Amino acid sequence: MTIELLYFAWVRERIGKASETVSPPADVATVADLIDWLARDSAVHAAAFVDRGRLRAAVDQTFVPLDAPLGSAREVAIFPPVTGG
Amino acid sequence: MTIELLYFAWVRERIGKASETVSPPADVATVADLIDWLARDSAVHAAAFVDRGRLRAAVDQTFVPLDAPLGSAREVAIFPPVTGG
Amino acid sequence: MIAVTVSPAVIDAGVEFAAISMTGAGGIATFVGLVRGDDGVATLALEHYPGATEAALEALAEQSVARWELIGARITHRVGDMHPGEIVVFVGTAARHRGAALEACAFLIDRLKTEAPFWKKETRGDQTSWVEPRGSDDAAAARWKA
Amino acid sequence: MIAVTVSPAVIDAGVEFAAISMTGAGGIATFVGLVRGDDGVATLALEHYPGATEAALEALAEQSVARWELIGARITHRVGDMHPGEIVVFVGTAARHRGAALEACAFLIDRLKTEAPFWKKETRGDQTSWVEPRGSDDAAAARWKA
Repeated sequence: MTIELLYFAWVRERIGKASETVSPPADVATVADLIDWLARDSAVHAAAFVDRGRLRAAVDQTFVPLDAPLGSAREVAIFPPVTGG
Repeated sequence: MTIELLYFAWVRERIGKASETVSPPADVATVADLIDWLARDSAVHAAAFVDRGRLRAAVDQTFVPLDAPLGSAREVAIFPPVTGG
Repeated sequence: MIAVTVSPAVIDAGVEFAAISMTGAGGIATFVGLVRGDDGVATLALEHYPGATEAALEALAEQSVARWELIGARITHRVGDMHPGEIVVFVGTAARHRGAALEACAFLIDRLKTEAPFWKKETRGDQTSWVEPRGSDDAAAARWKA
Repeated sequence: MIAVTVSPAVIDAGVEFAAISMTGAGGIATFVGLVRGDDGVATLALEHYPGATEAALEALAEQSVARWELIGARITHRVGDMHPGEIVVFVGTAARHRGAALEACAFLIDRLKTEAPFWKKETRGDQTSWVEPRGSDDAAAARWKA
């Protein structure tokens, strides 16, 4: 499975890039699994994701809770709570 | 007592003038008394005031119910319910 | 900043908006009532009670500023003859936060409809009639009783 | 008529108002959020999620049109760097009756604040910080649950 990851706001700044393409193993089933997997091998990701309660996500541009299944997601975005308007 | 009467909207149209100056007798104590007194001697006023429930009034530019006292009013306005905005 | 104007001059929404937004506030809410183009009215004539109208609008504006801690309130109401698509009334409120601006704007237009001495006469073809008050306006105004 | 725009272009309230008022509706409600001039922010930077933002705003506009039988809904949101007094967002609603326009306008700005993927970063002097979400925004959005 190949996923295009997008980061926004301070998540983007802490990770140091706006996007990256990853291929997680099959046991990465939810957004939360994906975050754990990214944090496992990268101190930068681990630091950006340290406070899970402040993270929000979208799968293929639909907002989802972190325990949502990835399914056959092509695009996953991880970002802080929104503050527009 | 001399009172400047002002009429607006269809009250003005039915009476045929926008204002008139009247000197009612001392027993004309309220706005309703004033309306009754005006209607007593004038068929035109009687016709304009026939449906009291559709009349509103202001005494010296303050909106009042028809049973409000005239006191030492200098200006009394009689008009339909407002429909602005 | 309270600004109340009652005049036969054409109302320019851009000019009105610029005036209320000059307050440095974070949120501006406006309501604009126009002569509707969809119900056959060719001319709308607005009559008012000079002096009493301005006093009523200023009293409403002052109430709104006090109740919602507004930075500004602006009411501009046209009188005389007007035509479809033209602005009858502009209400603008400026506040630090959007909830205050939006609520105060709704308050002002609701109360203006029942408390300010304006009367509307519509001409459709060769028929002319005074607009009847609506019970829904009284209900809308009543919900703001403090 | 639904119109949603997300762009770095400066927002002109007069142009926006003219667009939403061209619907022939009797009532136009608008809310405009500006960069506040009173709390020391020199630059406000708006980041967004291209594609998802427009979809979220269009979904909100469609909900508002269906729920309040609007004649038109217009949302114009700026992104990129902006300065005090400049417009961040314009929301305009057009309806036959004022209550619908006013409520729908409040709905759109409340929900936009919590559902559209925008993020604000403020620069004050040489300090830059991301704006934290406010609980009051969640509460404002929640009151519109059907």
